[in-house]
This record gives sequence, structure tokens and C-alpha cells, in this order.
Amino acid sequence: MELLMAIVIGILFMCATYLMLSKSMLRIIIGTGLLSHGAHLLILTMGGLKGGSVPLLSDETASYVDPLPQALILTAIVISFGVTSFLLVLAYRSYQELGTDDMEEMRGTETNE
Amino acid sequence: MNNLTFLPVLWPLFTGILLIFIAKRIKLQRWVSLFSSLIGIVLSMYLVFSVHSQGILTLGVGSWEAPFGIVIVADMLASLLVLTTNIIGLAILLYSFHSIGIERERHYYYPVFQFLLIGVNGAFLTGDLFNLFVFFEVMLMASYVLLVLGGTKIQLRESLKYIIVNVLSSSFFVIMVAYLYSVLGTLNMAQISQRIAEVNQPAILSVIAIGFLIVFGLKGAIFPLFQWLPGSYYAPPIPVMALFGALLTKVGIYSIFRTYTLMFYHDQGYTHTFLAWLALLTILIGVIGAIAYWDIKKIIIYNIIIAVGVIIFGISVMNEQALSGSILYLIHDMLIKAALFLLIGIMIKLCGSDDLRQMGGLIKQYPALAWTFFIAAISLAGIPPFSGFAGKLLILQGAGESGNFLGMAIVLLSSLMVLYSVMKIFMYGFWGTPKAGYRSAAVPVNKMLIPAVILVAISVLFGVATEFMYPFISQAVETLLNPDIYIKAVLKE
Amino acid sequence: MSLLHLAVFAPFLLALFVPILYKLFRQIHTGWFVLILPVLLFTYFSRFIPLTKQGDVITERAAWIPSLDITVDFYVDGLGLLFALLITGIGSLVVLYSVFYLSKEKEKLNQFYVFLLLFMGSMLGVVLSDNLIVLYSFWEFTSLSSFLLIGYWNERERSRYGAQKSLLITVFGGLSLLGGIILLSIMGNTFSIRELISQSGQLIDHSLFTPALLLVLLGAFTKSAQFPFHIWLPDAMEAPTPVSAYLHSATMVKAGLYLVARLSPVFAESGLWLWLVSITGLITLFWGSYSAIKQTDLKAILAFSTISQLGLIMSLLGLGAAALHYESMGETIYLAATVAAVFHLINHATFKGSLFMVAGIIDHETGTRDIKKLGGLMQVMPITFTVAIIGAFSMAGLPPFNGFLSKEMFLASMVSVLELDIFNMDTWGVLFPVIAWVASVFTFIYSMIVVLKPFTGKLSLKLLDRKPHEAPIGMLLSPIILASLVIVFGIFPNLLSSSIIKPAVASIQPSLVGPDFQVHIAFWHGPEPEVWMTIGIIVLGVLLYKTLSKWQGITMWVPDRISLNSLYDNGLRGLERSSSFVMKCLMTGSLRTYLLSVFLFFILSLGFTIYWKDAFTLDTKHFAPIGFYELLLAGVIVAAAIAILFAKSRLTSIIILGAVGYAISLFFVLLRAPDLALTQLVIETISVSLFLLCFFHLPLLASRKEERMTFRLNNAMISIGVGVIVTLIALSAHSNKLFDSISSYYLENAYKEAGGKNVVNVILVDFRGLDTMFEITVLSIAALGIFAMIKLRLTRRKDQS
Amino acid sequence: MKQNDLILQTVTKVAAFVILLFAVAIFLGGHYSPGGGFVGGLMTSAAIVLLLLAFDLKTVTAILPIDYKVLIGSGLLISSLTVAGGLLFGVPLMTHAYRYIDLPILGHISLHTAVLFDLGVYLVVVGVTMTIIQTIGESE
Repeated sequence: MELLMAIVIGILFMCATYLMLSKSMLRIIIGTGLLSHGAHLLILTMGGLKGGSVPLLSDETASYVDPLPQALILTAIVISFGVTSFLLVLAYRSYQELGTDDMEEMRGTETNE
Repeated sequence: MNNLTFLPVLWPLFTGILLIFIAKRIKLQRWVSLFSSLIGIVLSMYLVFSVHSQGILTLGVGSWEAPFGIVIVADMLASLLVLTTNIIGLAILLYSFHSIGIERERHYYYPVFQFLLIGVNGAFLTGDLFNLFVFFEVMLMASYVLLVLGGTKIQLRESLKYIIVNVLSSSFFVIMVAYLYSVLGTLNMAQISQRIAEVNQPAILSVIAIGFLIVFGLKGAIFPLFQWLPGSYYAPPIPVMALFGALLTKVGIYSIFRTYTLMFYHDQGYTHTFLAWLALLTILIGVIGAIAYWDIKKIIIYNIIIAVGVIIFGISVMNEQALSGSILYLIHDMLIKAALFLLIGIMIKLCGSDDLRQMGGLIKQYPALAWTFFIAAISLAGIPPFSGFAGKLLILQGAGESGNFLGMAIVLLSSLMVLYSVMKIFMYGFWGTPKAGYRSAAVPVNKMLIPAVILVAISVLFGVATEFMYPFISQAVETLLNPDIYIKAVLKE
Repeated sequence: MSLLHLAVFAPFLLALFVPILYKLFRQIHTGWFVLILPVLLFTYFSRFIPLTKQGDVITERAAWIPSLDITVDFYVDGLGLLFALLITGIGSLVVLYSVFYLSKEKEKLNQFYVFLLLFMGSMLGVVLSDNLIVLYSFWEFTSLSSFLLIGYWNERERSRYGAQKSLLITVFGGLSLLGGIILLSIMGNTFSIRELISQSGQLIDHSLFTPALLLVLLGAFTKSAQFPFHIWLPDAMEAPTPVSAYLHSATMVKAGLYLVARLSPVFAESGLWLWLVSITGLITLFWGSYSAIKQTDLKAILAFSTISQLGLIMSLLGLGAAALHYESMGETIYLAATVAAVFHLINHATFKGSLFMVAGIIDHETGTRDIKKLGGLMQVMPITFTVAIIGAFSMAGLPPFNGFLSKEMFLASMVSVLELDIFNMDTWGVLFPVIAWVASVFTFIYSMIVVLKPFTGKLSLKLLDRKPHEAPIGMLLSPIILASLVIVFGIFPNLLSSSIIKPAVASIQPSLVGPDFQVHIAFWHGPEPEVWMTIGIIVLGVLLYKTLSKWQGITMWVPDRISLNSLYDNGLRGLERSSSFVMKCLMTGSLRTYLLSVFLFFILSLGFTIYWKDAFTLDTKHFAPIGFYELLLAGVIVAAAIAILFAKSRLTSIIILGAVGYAISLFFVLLRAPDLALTQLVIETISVSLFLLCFFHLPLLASRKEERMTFRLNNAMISIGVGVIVTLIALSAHSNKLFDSISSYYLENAYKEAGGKNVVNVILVDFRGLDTMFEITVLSIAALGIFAMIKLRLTRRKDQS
Repeated sequence: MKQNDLILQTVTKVAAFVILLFAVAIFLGGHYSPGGGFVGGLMTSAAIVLLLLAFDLKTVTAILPIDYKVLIGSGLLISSLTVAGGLLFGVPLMTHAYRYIDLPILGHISLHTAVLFDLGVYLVVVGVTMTIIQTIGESE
């Protein structure tokens, strides 16, 4: 299972990287989305996928899955939600203001001298 | 248990919240921010002296003791940096009153300013790796907002790049934490250190160490991860730029301090050598940038990169002298960079341009500005007795003692180039004949100069009275060199 | 702290008050206030003469940064006192001169005297400090004050150029001196000069000895304008003439000499020292005197002449080191080199100081310093002419002036090199007297130029800006005093020999100078070779001067573009250009480039570390079994993720991204994380709608140009690299679970201690509640930011107005 | 979005109410079953968004005259006060206290300061999502 997950995560990172290297703003943002998906799955995998039940305490169950990675992921999800929303609105505003969604057209080297 | 430890974070949090409620009343916002900043300085001073007299202070938040709950750890290094941050915060705040503009003030500039301080102070104080990530995000989110606030074209454009690079670096942060958790099963820095020491840092941990270097290196703008910095720092208004230049990269550096002295110090032959090379390349690239441009903002921005390289080089040398030097230099650089940004801000406002070739002759009408800049400039270049010197001297001595003569040579030569670059500003900005009329009427030069003068004065004092600072510095270094002190304080063993 | 400390810091203190004095008393020339200080200090230091004469050393200590072994210990010995007297003595004369030279109406005297006082204090600090770091601090301050003084008339482009040049070169030297100091401190474990001297025997075998020696010399050579670093000095002549007389002739440029002299006891055992110092000095002597001849600006001639004379003293100091190797035989000869060095140092200050002041007077009274325009001033400025003659003849080495004496001693020392048989001196030594003699001929010629060109010949008024007349007496006072000293020291050299020179020599060569050592300088000491050499110099010099116009052209044969100056200029320009080029290549402004470096660095650094540390391990024994649904979902996620890469429209890619999100929330269900699943589900919904809100309503764009194949291929390779690295580390990290996780604590205590059954939630609000607290802070900031971003549009407003 | 479709509006009103109830339930149950302030908050905003879709922005603003930024501030304030409570009681910051009490009707339940903290989270989440949606909505 971990092997499978590691590969899935690898592929998610791969796709994310590919998207982030493209020119279109939307594709780049989608890339960051995949990136955080990959990262979240990775936390879960790294906590160990050993069997066990849902971490809701009850008297019947003896073993639970590791709850800590879940808590971390939850925090990470919320944070990346915040960042993604901000990024989306920023992209929207930039499009309005700059009239392009091509990152390569946003080099802005004219002020670099 | 010591709740004082966390007050430098909690205090700006409450201030920020309060400021949200009074967002429409600008005068009141200013007064509240100012008052809060002053209290913040008092609090952090008290923290520094408490740590000095009692040793490392810790706080298990929520009564959960380390390593299970989040623990806040104020050691000397963190406390000193918190104090410096608050001082810089106050100065930049004062400067903002006269330069940030009423529109930005109305749109949550002050609350977000406080939130940035939360992130920075929190990152210094936390003893938990994942919590560090959270504070990084607070700091970053605040920086995104400050960067884009105003919504001019260049701000929008550069914010996009800045945010995307940082999202990437945050993802790297998360995965490195995940890897580390897999190997060590904990998130508490002290316990991480303890556990790494127990297994003597096997190969996989060296890999993770390099991974963390990428994460923090991106924040700290080391070579070759620095490219995002010049553009993004260039875009926002001066106070924000000063805030970024003085604080943000330093949080990255602080994290490298923590990870490379507290946790991954068992394979120095590999990790620290790697760090040393990157540091020297960082210095070189910073130097190249600093002499390439005629744009004063760019010149100072690239000087940030040089300083990052110098400090990191000190960390990589990892002996007592070099580490003391790095800490001294870090604090010095925070103060003086903030001051320099504020000063060039005035110059730019006066001349209406940031191109040196369009400037000149400022010294005649504004001698105070000129001489403040001059002192700041030579402090930056490390001319004794000003603040940059003692740190640089110790780094050089440390490097010499560990036999890294190439590093010594590069650091020495970089000082010359730093001097060259800032004296270029002095010579073309202040000397010579005025190119065009100044907009004196629109710029309250003296009011804007006060915060810069405060910073420069503190930095001069910091340099001349190094002896007074030294006990604090050596206490900080003692902890860095003996992780056991930190571990014992946190895990109470 | 002590009176001595007060003396050194007094100029700094006074400097603080100068701007106030300037403001308060505009009617009185600020120089008068300043003048009091150097006079007082000179008197103060004179009182030490009897003490150092007996060989006493006065030491005063004060702490600065004792933790770093940095203490402000001043000590006055023969050498230090000599310099202190020079600094305060010449300083007094220069300030007096400047009162008449600089107009109190037009000049910004407040700045001028602050700089001058800064310099005076720093220079005193340099020569009296025992601690090398303190010495270095003062050293850099002399460079800075020199920078400010050269740039005093900063509206002039040449002033700025000269200031920058001197700053770069001297600070470069300063930094290398710092490097040398640090190496010395590593070897000797101290910054104290005297402690270093006491262990000089052991230092020489240290592996850092040679680098330290080279670095220290680099510092000394740049400061004292030795070849090839001399190029800053001629450009420093842009400073007001009092400054040139003071800093760039009498004192600051001698700091390098001071350093060499001061550290001689540490380094002089080494042959490298002997060779480097004496050869560099000799080359500088030759090159400076040779270059002086082709100058037409009076101050430029004097600048090159200064360079040359500094070289002369430097070479003498180098030869003096030979004495250490001849302790038994003929020691007096080589000691004589040091004696000559010290003596000439004093003499140079007197005659060059007076000549600079003369040049200043000519400039002041005629408006030019160009010798092609000047001539015949003898009639209108007789006093100035007299002073000039005394100074120039002394410089040329003619009797009865003091320059003659030291020049003879210099020639004698050079001849004595022939007897040396150490460090290969026996083979190459013959060059020393030859070069020295040739250079002396040049010296003779330019000395004649300095005095004869402006003062003799025809006075052509139309070439001059104003009608020349004799300078006011105040302005003449200082040069007259100096010229008198030239004569006094020439006729009664032994006024100095036991009071000043002997103690100074004793500090330079403490191991050699015993109680019975005496300095005796005499006019006539028999038909020695140096007498014949002097006669030769005069004969040939007169001949060549008479025929100057015929051969002066050959001094121009070195074209300007291969000169050292153009090396400096082009080097600086090239540095700026190449940096600019590098920056253009690196800083493209393109996000893609930046990300590429990050990704590449990620792949290479981590990949290399995995390979180098052999970090990849795969241990399958902890692996959980793969279930069918997991496999299916994994397939869906992978397929969807890859599908996004090929999606053409925005809508499709957004929807597929949503699909990935939902699939992951299902994954969370399978992996027993209900909270995550729930959260992911809701968040994915909101995110997708935000995506649609922000992107769907944008007008469609013109279809993008197909990206090139190499572009895609590069992206693909980098992407695969990143994916592989992430996977490899994940597998290795999982295979290296070295410790049990701390989570069991949470499972055990969630209910007992925290009163909750949903452990994940308990962690979130309690165990790690701080994370949550600041996570909502992040959200809040984001919301405020979004609000501000939409509402505040400064650009638009600017466009409208 | 001007859909004055009465049926739709009625349906959404009901649906929004149901979702709101569900959201509150999820929020309160967080300590024992999946849920908590975060998901609860998001669901609540979903309900409001639903109202937004059915009515227009003005109407909803009239029904719910809330400055969501103030809501954010209040949420932050509540949470941070829970954190700071430790200062008053001389215990480490954020130390939670809880007690089980028996109430009529509701029976055996616990009063838990963690719920207070979670309430802050809830308010912030509602405030944040609504601020975002409202500002974007107004801008279009």
C-alpha cells in the first residue's frame, strides 16, 4: 500500500511540477493545487497506513490509526485553502489589471535596470 | 511554565484583532499600533532579561508538556531576535504614518502589519516543527497581503510570482516535516534533536537535512534559490519593503540556525560543507547584483543577499566564534537594513526616481539625511566601531581557525564590494549637483528621518557597546553549541 | 581612560562641536577654534620626548570589547611619538594655513574641519594603538576621512572619481590588513602588537606566517601608495591643498610606513619581508620619480614625488631588516638604513609639506597649477619663491638642507647591499644602488621643474586667471616654518638624532638597539661612494634638465590605455558590465526560470545526497496490503492528474482538478480519516466554485501559441525528476521508521485528560490548539487581503487623475 | 442573478435552514464525532451561499446585515481569549477546562472551554468564506 501511495504521490508531484512550469496562470494555480494534494497524502502515508480503526474513541476498539497526521493534514488543508483563494483572487485581479494570464508576459524587466 | 514566553506573539494578535474592529478610524489605528509596539518592545526586553537570568524559558501550551503539546521555547537567540523584530517594527510603523498613504491605512494595513509580527515572533519562539510551519504561513500570508496592498500593476505581477514560489516552498516544508515524522515519530524540535543524536544521523536524515535547507533557503534567499527575491521586494512601498528586507529572510536564516545547530549537526562534513559552499556562492551572487545596478532599491536588495550569505557562512563554520559572529551580524543586519530601506525611501520620494543617474546633490539641502545614510552605509560595510564589524570579525576568525581561508577571502572581498555599492549611492545620490527639483513640499523629511535615525543610533550603540551585548550573545551561542541545554530545558529531563 | 586616551579622542570630541561653533560664530573662521587643539596636543606629546629618549614606554589601558580581546591600549614609544609629533605638528601648521586658504564665506568649513579632525584623531589612534583591531579601526577611519576630504568639492566629477578611487584601493588594503591581523591573532592568540613581538620567534614557523605577511604588506603598500597601488594618490590631489599637504604627503600615506616599521620585529626575520619591502619600495621610488617628470600640474608632480619618496623610505625599511641577519658584523651599516628611513620620513614631511603649501599659494594667487602657463613668479612672489627653493633643493638632495643628509644615508645603504650575502642578495643586489641612483637623478630633475618652471622665465599674465601677487603673511607662515625646519634639521641634524630618531629606531629594531647604540649624523664623512654618487646626480641632473624639452617625449611612450589607471578604470567598468550581464541572464523576471532553478536544485541536491550518502533503502515489512478500492482510487487520481496536463480548456481542467480532490476525499474515507474526508469534500466544493468564479467569467483568450517541443520536453524531464525524488525519499523515510510515534499518547489521553472522543478534533483544539489558532489567523488575513485587493485599486485612480 | 422564482426561493429557504441546523450539529459534535468548528463553519457558509444563489446579494444582506469582517474579528477574539485565559488563572495559555453537568432535557453533557475555542474557529470560517464570496460577488 505504501509503495502504491508513494508512487501516486510521486505522480501528483510530477504533474504539479509540469503544470507549474507552464505559462498559463490557471495551469500554474492548478499545479499548486495538485502539489498540496500530494503533500497531504504524503503526510498521511508517512504516518503509516497500518490497519486500525477510525480515531474516534470507543470501548470496543483496541487499535486506531495514527491521529496526529490527520490533524496536521487538516491544518494544512485549511491553510492551503486560504492561500489558494488568495491566489485565485489575485490571478483574477491581475488579469483585470494586466490583461493577460500568461506568466511569461509578466516578466517586468523594464524596471530592472 | 512561563506564559511570558508567548506574550510577544499574543500581544500583536490582540492588537491585530482590535485593529480589525477599528479599521475605519485611521488616527486611532495609528495610536493603538504605536502603543502596542512600545509595549511589545518592553515585553520582549523583559523576555531577554528573564532568559538571561533564568536560562531557557519554556511554555507547554495547553498544559501539555513536550513533546506532546506544542511547546514555546524562548532561548537567548530567539529572544534577542524577537526584541530586534519589535524594535524594527516600531521604527517601520513610525515611518509608515508618513508614507504609506491613507488608502492603504484604510484597507487593513495596520492589522496585517501586526499579523506579520505574529508570524515572525512566533517562528522565532516555537519549539515545534509543524507549528513553525504554521507561523511561517501566518508570516507569509501577511506578507502576501502587504505586498499586493494597493493593487498596482507591478505589485500584482510580482505578488503572483512571490506567492507561487512560496506555495512551492511551503509544500516542500510540509513534505520534509512528513519525512521527518516518519523517521523520528515526533514533531518537537528538542525531541527530534535527541532522537537524531540517539541514532547518530543516518543517511536518510542527511537527505532530509538538505531538504530543509531547500525550504529555509528559499525563504532566506540563498543561492540558487534567491531569484524570486529582488523582484518581489522591489514592488511594494518602502515600509513594506523594509519590513520584508529586515525580517522575512531572517526568519529563514533563523530556521537554518535551528535546524543546523540543534538537529542536523552530526554529519557536518557533508551538510555543513554543502551549506558553506552555498553561502559563499550566495555572497558572490549578491555582490554581483549589488554592483550591477544603478537602481538604489536594487542595490540595497542585493545587499540583503550578501548578508544572508555571510551569516549562513558563519553557521556553516559552526564553531563558537563563527556562531557568535553570525548572531551579532544577524541582529546588526536586521537593524541596518531596515534603516537603509527607510533612508533610500526618503531619497526616492524626494527625487521622484530610484535611478541614481537621476539623482544628486541631496547633501546640500538634507545634510542630516546624508550623514545618517553615511553612517548606515559604513556600518553595513563593517567598518569598526560600527555594528557590522564585530560580527564580521568573529565570522572571519572562526573561519580562519577552522581553516576555511577561501571563505575568509570571499567575506573580506565582499565587504569591499558592499562598501563600493553603498558609497555609489552616497556619491551619486548625495554628492554632485542636483539633477531636478526635489519634491520637498510633499515629503515630511524630518518626520520620516526619525525612525531611521533611531535604528541607526541603536545599531551604532550595538556596535560600540558590543561588550554589553556579548554576554547575551555568548549565552545564545552556548545553547547552539550544546543542544543538550535546549533539550534539557524543553523535555525537562 | 587616561589623559593619553583623552588626547587621542579629543579631535573626535571637538569634531562634534565644530558644526555648532560654525553656526554660532559665523564671523570667525572656524579654523581658529580648531587650531587650538593640534597645538595643545603637540605640546602634550612633546613632553614625552625626554621619556622615550631614555627608552621608556608610556602605556595607558582601557577596555572596549575585552570579551573579544579588543582593548584600547595606547602606548607611546619612540616610533609612536615620532608620528604623533608629526601628526599634531604638521596638523597645526596645516590648520593655520587652511584658515587663510579656505574662505569662510564660500566654503562649508563646518564639514571640512570635522573631516580634518576625524582624520587627526584616527591617525593618532593608528600610531598609538597596541591592539591591532583598534589600529585597524582607526586605519579605516583615516581612509574614510580621506575619502570625504578628497570629495570635499563634490560637485566636481574629478573629485568624486578621486574619492572613490582612493576609497576602493585603501579600503581594499585595509581589509587585507584585517585578514592579516586575523591570521596573526590565530597564530599568536592575541591582538596585541607587543605580545606578538614577544613571540615573533615562534610565529615564523607557522604555516600562516607567509599569508599573514603578504596580507599585512598589502595593507601597508596600498596605504602608502606603493607600486602598483599608487594610482590613487595623484587623483587624491583633487582635495583642497591643505589636505594634500597633510594627509596625502605628510601623514596618512605614511601610515603604511608606520605599519611596516611597527611590525618589522614580527616579520623581519623572514627573507620574503626583506625582499618584498625593499624591492617594492625601490620600484615605487623609480616609477614615481620617472612619472613625475612628465606631469604638468604642480600638484601632480608633487603627488608622484610623494609616491617616489614613500618608496624610498619603504626600501630603506626593507633593507633595515637585513640588520637582523648580521648581528655580529657591520651591524651599524644596516641599522643605518633604518636610521635613514626615520630621518628621511621627518625630512620629507618638512620639505614636501612646504612645497605643497607653495603649490597651494600659487594656485590660490594665480588660479592655475599648470606649469605650462606659469612662469616668472619669482618677481611677484619672492617669499614664496624662497620657500620653494629650500623645499625643492632639499628634495633634490642638495646641501645644506636636511634632504641632502638623508639622501646620502639612503645612497650609502643602497651601496651597502652589495655586501649582503643573504637571500640571494649577492646576485641581484647590484640593482639596488643602480636603480636608486637613476631614480635620484629623476628626483633632481623634477625638483628643478617644481621650483624653476613657475618661478623663473617669463611671466605671461594673459594665461592666468588673475593678477598674481605675494600671498598674505598668514598663508606664508606655515610654509616658512617648515622651510626653516628644513634648514635647521639640515645644519643641526643631531637635534633629532638622540631625541627622536634613536628611540624610533629602537622601536623598529628592539632586538638590535642596545644602550650603547648612538645615532650620529654628519655632513662630511670622507670620500665614500655616496658622495661621488651625489656629485654624479647633480651633474647628470643639470645636464638633463637643460635638455628636458628634447627628451621629455620619451617619458610618454607608455600609452595611456595600457597604464595602471586604465586597468583600474576598465576593471571597474568591466566589473559593472559583467555583473550587469550576469544579472540580465539570471534575473529574467520570468517565474518559469525561477521555478526551474528551484526544481533543478531540488532534484540535484537531494538526488546527489541520496546517491552520495547511499540513503535509499526499501524495507517492505511494514507495508500495509493493497485493497481493491484503494487501487481503483489511486488509478483514478493518477489518471485524472495526468489528464489535466492534456486538458485544453479551462473548464475541463478545473473540473478534473475537482475530481482529483473528491477522489482524495474518498481516499481519506478508505484510510479511516472521516474528519479529513468531510473537510476535503466541503473545501473542494468551495474551491472549485471559486476557481469558476475567478476564471470562468474571464473573456476567452486568443488561442495560445503551441509551445515548442523542447519546452515541453524540458518540463517533462524536470517533472519526472521531482516526482522520482519525492517518491524515493518517501520510500526511504518509510523504511527507516526508527522510533515509535508520539501519537499513542493522544489516543490514551484524549478522553482521560481532554474530555473528547474524536481524537483528531481533540488534537486540533487542545493538544495542538495553537496550530488551529494561527491557522484561522491565516484564513483571516487571507480574507482581509482579498477584500483589500478587490476594493483598493491605486492604479486605476492614478489613471483617472 | 435575478431569479425571482418563488418555488426555488422557498425550497432554498428550507434547504438552507436544514443545512444550517446540520452545520450546527456537526460543529457541536466535533469533540466526539467527525466535525468541529471548521466543517461546521464551512457548511454554514454553504447555506448562506445557497441563499445568495436564490436571492440576490442585496436581499441577503438585508436579511443578514452582518459585516463579515467584524465576524472574523469576533471569531479571532473569542478563540484568542480562550487561549489567553491561562493568563488570568495562572496556568499555561490555552489550558482548557471542562466539567460534566446534568441538565434537564439535554441530559448528561460537558461544558468545555474547547467548545468556546471551536466557536471562534466556526465564526472565523464563516466570516472568511463569506467575505471572500461577498467581495468577489460585489466586484462582478
